[in-house]
Amino acid sequence: MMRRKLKVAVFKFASCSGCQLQILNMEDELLTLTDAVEFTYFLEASRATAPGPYDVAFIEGSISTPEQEELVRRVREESRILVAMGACATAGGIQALRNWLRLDDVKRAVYPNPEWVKALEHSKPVAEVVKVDYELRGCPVSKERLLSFIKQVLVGRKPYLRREALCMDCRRKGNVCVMVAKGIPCLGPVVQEGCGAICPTFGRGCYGCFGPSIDARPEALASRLREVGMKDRDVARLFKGFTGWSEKFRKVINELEGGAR
Amino acid sequence: MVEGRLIPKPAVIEDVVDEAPNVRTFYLRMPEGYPEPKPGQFNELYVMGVGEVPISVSDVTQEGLVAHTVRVAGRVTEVLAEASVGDVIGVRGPYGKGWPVEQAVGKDVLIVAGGIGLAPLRPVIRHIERNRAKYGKLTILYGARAPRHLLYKYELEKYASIPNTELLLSVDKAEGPWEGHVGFVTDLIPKADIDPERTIAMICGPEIMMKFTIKRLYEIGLKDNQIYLSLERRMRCGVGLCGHCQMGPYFVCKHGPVFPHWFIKKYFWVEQI
Amino acid sequence: MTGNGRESLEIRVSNLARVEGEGGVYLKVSGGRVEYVEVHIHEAPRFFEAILKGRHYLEVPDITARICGICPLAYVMSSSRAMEKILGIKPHEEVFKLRRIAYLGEWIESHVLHIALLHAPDFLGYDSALRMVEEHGDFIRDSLKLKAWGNRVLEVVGGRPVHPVVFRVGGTYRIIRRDELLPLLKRVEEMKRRARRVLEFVANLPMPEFRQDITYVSLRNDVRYPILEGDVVTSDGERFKEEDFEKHVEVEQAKYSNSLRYRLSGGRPYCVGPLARFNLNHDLLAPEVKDKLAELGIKAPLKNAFQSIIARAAEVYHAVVELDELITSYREPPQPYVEGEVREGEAAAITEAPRGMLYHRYRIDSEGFVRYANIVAPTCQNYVAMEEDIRRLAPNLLTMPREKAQWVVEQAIRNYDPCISCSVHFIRLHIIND
Amino acid sequence: MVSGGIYSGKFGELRKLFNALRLRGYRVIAPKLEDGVIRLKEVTSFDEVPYGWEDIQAPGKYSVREGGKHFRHGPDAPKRILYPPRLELFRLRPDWSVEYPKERFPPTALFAIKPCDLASISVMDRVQGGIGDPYYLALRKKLIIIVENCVEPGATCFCSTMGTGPEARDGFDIAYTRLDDNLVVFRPGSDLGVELLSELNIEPATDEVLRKYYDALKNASLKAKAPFELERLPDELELGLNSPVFKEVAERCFGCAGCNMVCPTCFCFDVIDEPELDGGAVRVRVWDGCFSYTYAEVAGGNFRKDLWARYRHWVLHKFAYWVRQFGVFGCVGCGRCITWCPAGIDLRETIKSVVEWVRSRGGG
Ligand SMILES: Cc1cc2nc3c(=O)[nH]c(=O)nc-3n(C[C@H](O)[C@H](O)[C@H](O)COP(=O)(O)OP(=O)(O)OC[C@H]3O[C@@H](n4cnc5c(N)ncnc54)[C@H](O)[C@@H]3O)c2cc1C
Ligand code: SF4
Ligand code: SF4
Ligand code: SF4
Repeated sequence: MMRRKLKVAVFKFASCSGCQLQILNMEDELLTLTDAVEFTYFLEASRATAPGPYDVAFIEGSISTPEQEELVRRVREESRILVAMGACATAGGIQALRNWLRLDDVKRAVYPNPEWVKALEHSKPVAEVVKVDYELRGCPVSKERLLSFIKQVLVGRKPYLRREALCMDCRRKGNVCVMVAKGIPCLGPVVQEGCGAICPTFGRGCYGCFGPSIDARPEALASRLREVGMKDRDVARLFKGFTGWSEKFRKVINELEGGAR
Repeated sequence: MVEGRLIPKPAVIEDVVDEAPNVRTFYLRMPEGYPEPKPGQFNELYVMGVGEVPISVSDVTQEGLVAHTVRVAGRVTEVLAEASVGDVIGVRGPYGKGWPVEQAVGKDVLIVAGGIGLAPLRPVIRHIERNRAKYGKLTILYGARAPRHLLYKYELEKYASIPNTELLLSVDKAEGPWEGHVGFVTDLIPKADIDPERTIAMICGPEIMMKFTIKRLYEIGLKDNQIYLSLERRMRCGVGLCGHCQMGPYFVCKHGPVFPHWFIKKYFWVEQI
Repeated sequence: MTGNGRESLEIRVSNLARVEGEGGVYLKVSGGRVEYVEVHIHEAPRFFEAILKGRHYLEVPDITARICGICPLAYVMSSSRAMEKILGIKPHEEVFKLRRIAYLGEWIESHVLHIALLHAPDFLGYDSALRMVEEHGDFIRDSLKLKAWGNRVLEVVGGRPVHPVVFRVGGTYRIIRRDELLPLLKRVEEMKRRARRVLEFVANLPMPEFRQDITYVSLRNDVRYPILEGDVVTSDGERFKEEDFEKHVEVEQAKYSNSLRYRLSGGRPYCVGPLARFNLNHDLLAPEVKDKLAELGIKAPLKNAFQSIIARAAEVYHAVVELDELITSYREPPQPYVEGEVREGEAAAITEAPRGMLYHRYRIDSEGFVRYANIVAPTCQNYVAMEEDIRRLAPNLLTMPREKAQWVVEQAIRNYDPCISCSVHFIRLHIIND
Repeated sequence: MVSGGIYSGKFGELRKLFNALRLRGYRVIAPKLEDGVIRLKEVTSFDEVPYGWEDIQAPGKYSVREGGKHFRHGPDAPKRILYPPRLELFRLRPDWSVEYPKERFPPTALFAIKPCDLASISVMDRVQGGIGDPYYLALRKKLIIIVENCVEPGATCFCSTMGTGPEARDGFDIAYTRLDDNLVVFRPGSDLGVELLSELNIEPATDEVLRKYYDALKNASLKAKAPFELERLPDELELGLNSPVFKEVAERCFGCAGCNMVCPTCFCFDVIDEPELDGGAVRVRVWDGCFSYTYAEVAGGNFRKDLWARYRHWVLHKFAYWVRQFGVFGCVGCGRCITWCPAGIDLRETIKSVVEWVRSRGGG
């Protein structure tokens, strides 16, 4: 089934590089993988770069400057399959929290010469700028999912990864529900599976790095959390994390914060 | 054995026929020990590493090749549709309860099919053709989106020449020359010459189309126990294990996919059952 | 314009490869004189400063971790330690051990990534490590195994190698069981062997002749190789408390860069990271590491920036040896974490990220929300040093073909394993306004 | 000599029984306190079984305290052992030959499980057993079951309504009941049970003990009731298919499928086909649940795209369809889906409300 080598490119936008690192973290598979995959553009790994077109372009990072907007459009044109990789690319990332603030204030708070700094009004998920074919969620993406994704592309199928609530995976794994047993607020019921439910495994609630699950109902979770005694502002902060700018979470946050933006 | 039942066995594609846009028929040389499927049964077809989909048997040839007419609908069917002669795919089956061809002996048979829904009914037409004396009148009402979406165009008209057979076609939208009906396939029901007393109706198509058909059939006097339909549900195993295909208490894969209407009526009409 | 003659040279690399993040380098020499050296950092700003404001102190480690995916734990640890100082709490000794275990895991993962995948190809003239497999398969395999093991340490202790989830202010979210850690030891001897081989390999790489004249700065605590605690020491003989760090550095901003740059007081360029740590703490390395270095004829201090790869490999070997000890002696603490009384306050902390000292300072209010934050990443501190090195290299560059000169310039930057993602997220020394 | 009948002995006999199982080479799976929760885990010493601890359960809440007399089941059900959440079924080589994963089916003893969990095994026997799941059957064949009857059911238990407890009826090897700190009643339920009990220092129960025993169980039975009755429940629920109750409850539901996962009888699975780099493939079976969005999704749409429809399907499946499919209820009244629902939804209340709705409309 494996045909010619897949031309893969990895592009970085506003991000921490953690998602691309997950590619290099596939130590056990990296050498076999390169039999089937050619990284034609992957600056973190190689000096050698080849121009497009690419079979698959992985986009890491959110789009937050005018140059980035331009570049991602170009990448889109040159790529057969464009994958938004990680929370930044799929939901704007942690840096999207600035989207609730005024850009001018933000710049001034950070830079002595704010006028030197070019930035878009919002830190945007890739899909707000160009068409995205697939999303690989997570902060960072899971390397198992990344590998599975690549393998699926290699056999020529449209990749499929479950997008159900984290709770399913959490409980399959045999974790004890931290909400029920410890009263710890957890976003698991509304967050997409994929990380292996590691936060509950390590005794804490999910903080949402995989973003809303398919058909997530964050409003129901928010009202339950309030019912058990959490303050609105704390519930809002729980959602306002690595995927806070995703449409579904944004809505809940705005409701809780009383319609600010 | 559950694994045993879930293991696809290799089958060789011996012929591929392009039927319509995004629809192809694959004629398979089945693995040894594969039982002869009955009209209305389906197989699970598997593409290595890609996945598995339930597909009805759309013909069994004189040479024993088993045909499956596949419409591209998603992940698996998309890759499957690319397969060509000589390729090996996996099969398991045949599964499910088929059309009531035995109960219909001595009766008129009305076939109402929409789109890809003709595929599972084609074996019924074949069966009646081969056992013509055993059945009364055969009425085939078939509708598709447009003329080019009609399946089996190379033999469709020949159905009309099966003795004592009426064939009426309809399309949602005529493109180019078209002499048949334009509209819903259900519009054909009053046009056909159907004897409600002695007819067994077999329906396959989108659920909404089947519901309209049943209403129309009531209007011309058919009763629930004369109506059969083939249902579609998500299936992950095909053999009543995985739970996905339940409709009410029934597993569509093993209690169906063909059901008498009286049997499932209680659930079939409930919203999002 | 572009010449490879003896008098002038211009190099423009707008996208540096094999560094973490986005940066470029521009050099112009004319008439034998260096006109400018500019290391550009055009990584898009992410405004962490603005984001942190108003967040609860417990959320800070997770948020700042996202500044860098290569060394997230460093951020977790520096911020946690600063918060603990504010709250006046001290995590249990075994928690300290766990932190060290994880941190060493990160060192291994990050160092080996740099050694094998980013840096070594330079010395041997490869575009990427993936192309080295044919001729140097053993080295690549040793490295990948080490890296995988370092990641495994992080997975076991923290759930995943990038952005581990278990550490919090005051300790860990749950007790890490001894029986979870012990299986790591199954491969520890193998890892020591591989680490030795990697060290040997890099010690034998062809090294460009080069001598820095620069101040080295790192933590030092006189007990163990510095990671999580100590005073700041410099090769110029200074020693001061982490709290006083800002008093000893000067900060500047260049127009061409999104990153701030630091000098030691008096305008001295300085260098942090493996080379600095090695030069200032080599006496604290594990005995078998010292033996191996002696055998290889490597003596501290190392003043050739290109030799940073050796310091890195020595630290990897040390990390494996120390992990063996730490895991063997680990006992489960009675509580996973200690919780302090939330109170208003301000404090600073430094830990040794793989790339060098990472400084965090915070002020929180009486409810535990952040009012002020300042972070100084290692790469900002090495920034001036990088340009300095290139300046010093310029005469040699003029004797090389342009291609080669460009490569050496890039390599001079890669010597620092610059983490550009980190560097751009500095935080200005001023109060975030309400 | 022990034969059928009811025996009594001291608490210490339980330890002997436990040790006897270990000596015979069984892997003993028993309740075990871990991080504040009673799990079902392999246990190597009798002292790990949390006698002297009690769990406190309520919709969406769970905790334990020391000093209580009786523990109930925690989140883990026998399903986890007999029907694992993730199972690699086989690998296909590129030439279509089949490779099975190496599996071990150690002889296993379930010790001190609760009557509802025993009942869940008999439900699974009809479902997985009936289907012939070989993994299930291989473990099941060698399974020994020691049940602890419930003298103090928890606040989310409703086994007596479901007819599955608080006393185990059949299907066990030994059932025991702790009447007080040092008085335990034993009942063998199989030849093996008789054999194991013969090794203990126990005596036929006196009339006084028997009275105490029956009283205790009767008392317990009164506590473990749900606010509905089974008699016409399947029909009533089917009449309630259009009840607004499902929509109301679903407003609070997250659709996380946690209930599916903790339920000891939920059996749905998803099949994951993964390609391998060498051209072969692997097939994995993982627990799925009817609350998940994709559960009824097909290429052309979703048969239960709204959460209320999924919620309704689950309730109906447990309490109506299951009876028609397998001749038993799909619920054993363990209350796990109530305790372990992060939204704190109480299944019993839902059923009660649907039945009331049906009756108020003259149905049923
Ligand atoms: C009894 C039966 C007979 C069928 N006969 C035919 C036929 O003769 N010709 C034909 O073209 N199609 C037929 N279908 C529909 C066909 O199975 C789906 O189009 C196909 O499964 C879509 O799979 P996919 O992977 O391409 O799409 P995706 O939407 O990507 O589906 C992914 C998975 O979802 C499940 N799934 C999705 N849609 C369906 C569906 N409609 N039914 C069951 N499972 C689904 C499958 O398990 C599939 O592997 C039949 C379905 C059933 C239930
Ligand atoms: S811990 Fe969180 S993810 Fe896990 S079951 Fe509970 S709510 Fe769901
Ligand atoms: S549990 Fe949630 S926050 Fe934690 S790693 Fe998984 S998706 Fe991210
Ligand atoms: S439906 Fe709920 S109460 Fe019934 S068996 Fe399942 S988990 Fe237990």
